[in-house]
Amino acid sequence: MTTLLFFGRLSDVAGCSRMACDLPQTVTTVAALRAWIAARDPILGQAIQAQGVRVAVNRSFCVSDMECTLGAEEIAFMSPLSGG
Amino acid sequence: MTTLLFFGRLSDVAGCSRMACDLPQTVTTVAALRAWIAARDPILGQAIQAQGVRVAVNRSFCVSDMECTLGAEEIAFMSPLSGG
Amino acid sequence: MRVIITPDAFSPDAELAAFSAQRNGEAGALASFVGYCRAHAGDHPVQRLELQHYPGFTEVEVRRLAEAVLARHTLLDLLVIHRVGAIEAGEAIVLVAALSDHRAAAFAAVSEMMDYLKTDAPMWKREVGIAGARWIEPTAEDHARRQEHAK
Amino acid sequence: MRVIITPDAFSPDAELAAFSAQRNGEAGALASFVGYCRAHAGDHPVQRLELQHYPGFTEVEVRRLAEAVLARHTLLDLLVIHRVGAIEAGEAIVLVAALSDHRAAAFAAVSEMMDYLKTDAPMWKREVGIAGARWIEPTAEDHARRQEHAK
Repeated sequence: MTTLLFFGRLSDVAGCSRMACDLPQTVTTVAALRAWIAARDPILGQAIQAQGVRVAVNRSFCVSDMECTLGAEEIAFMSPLSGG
Repeated sequence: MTTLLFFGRLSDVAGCSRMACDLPQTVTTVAALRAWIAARDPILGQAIQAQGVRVAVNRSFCVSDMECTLGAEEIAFMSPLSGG
Repeated sequence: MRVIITPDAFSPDAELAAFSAQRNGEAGALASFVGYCRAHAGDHPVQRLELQHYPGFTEVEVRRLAEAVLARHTLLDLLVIHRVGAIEAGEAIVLVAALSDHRAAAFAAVSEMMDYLKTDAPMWKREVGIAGARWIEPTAEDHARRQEHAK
Repeated sequence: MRVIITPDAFSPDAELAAFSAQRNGEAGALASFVGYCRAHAGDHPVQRLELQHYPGFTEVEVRRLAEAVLARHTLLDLLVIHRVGAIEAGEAIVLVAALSDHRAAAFAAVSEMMDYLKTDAPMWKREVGIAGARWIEPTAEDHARRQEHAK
């Protein structure tokens, strides 16, 4: 079971900020996860492709879309950060 | 009667921070005043030539050594400023 | 160094006084910045800001940013307090303060920490007014300022 | 805008709290700097600083510098308090604070005002220690920083 988290504007688009998913074995990278989300919810799928969206796997920022998501407990999709 | 003021390191060299002088009519510019001071006190005369020393006539900074001192009530020689 | 992420309102005056009091006659320079929630944004009134954060990640990342600032400048101490959750108009959102022997280091540290917070801290700001809510995202200027600092 | 040249000790915490309190929910950004008299300079102890000034001229010039800063940046308010006379180790020498809608303007104003004070304000600083007194003059770095600002 993997928890998907959505922050900022993406939490509005997803309709929630947290989603527990049983990801199929074929979803092994961030890119594959994006495609899986887009297949289930095209609007959300497009929103997570927007410029500035960052991804963290198990609370670590991803540098590449090829990063492994296998066995990840928590994957976060984040709208552009805006603290301060 | 003109009051000469000395600030910062110059007040140590002059031995005082304020001096009332009856300047001769020939002292018409800042340059002439420097020469007049140097003739009376060579060490002070050298100190007021040092880099960074600024002069104010009647509480207005001088831009040039040719500025007029005739009839000035107050002429200040200032070591490099160091506030803050 | 203290880094605090808190849902509770805080007094920047009191926090800054306490931070400065521990300098013991050693530090010569204290620079600080406070960001407040404004009652207006442009011409429309703002009731409050809502700062979403990622519990357990935001704290770690902000501390990491603060450590980077501390490592880049000669500081005696650094303080970062950032509110999350609902922030009413007039309340402080963020306080950053740096104690140093030299003013240039203190200024640079505070300014850099603020730039990092704007673009690199996992927090999401939403402005709530009478007409509804809208997300605030960093501006091109924020990103440009951030780019001036080395990674 | 308030510009105060005073021989009396002041509390930067209290002054800053009062300055920030008058913002009325309008300003989003408060930047500030406090310079303290250190108990040490390098490896030798300092008992106090003595700040000579030019009464009637220092006040006018510092106000003129503050007005230049106010004119160059979009500020809601600017505060400058500078001690003169004898200042004991640990006491505040100077406080500069700026309120603005935007952090960049607030930072720039405070930093620029401090740079001006270091090189353009008619004040002369003498450090008094056990071994005697010595005049402090601005460094090449102070002048370089000052040159970054247009006249």
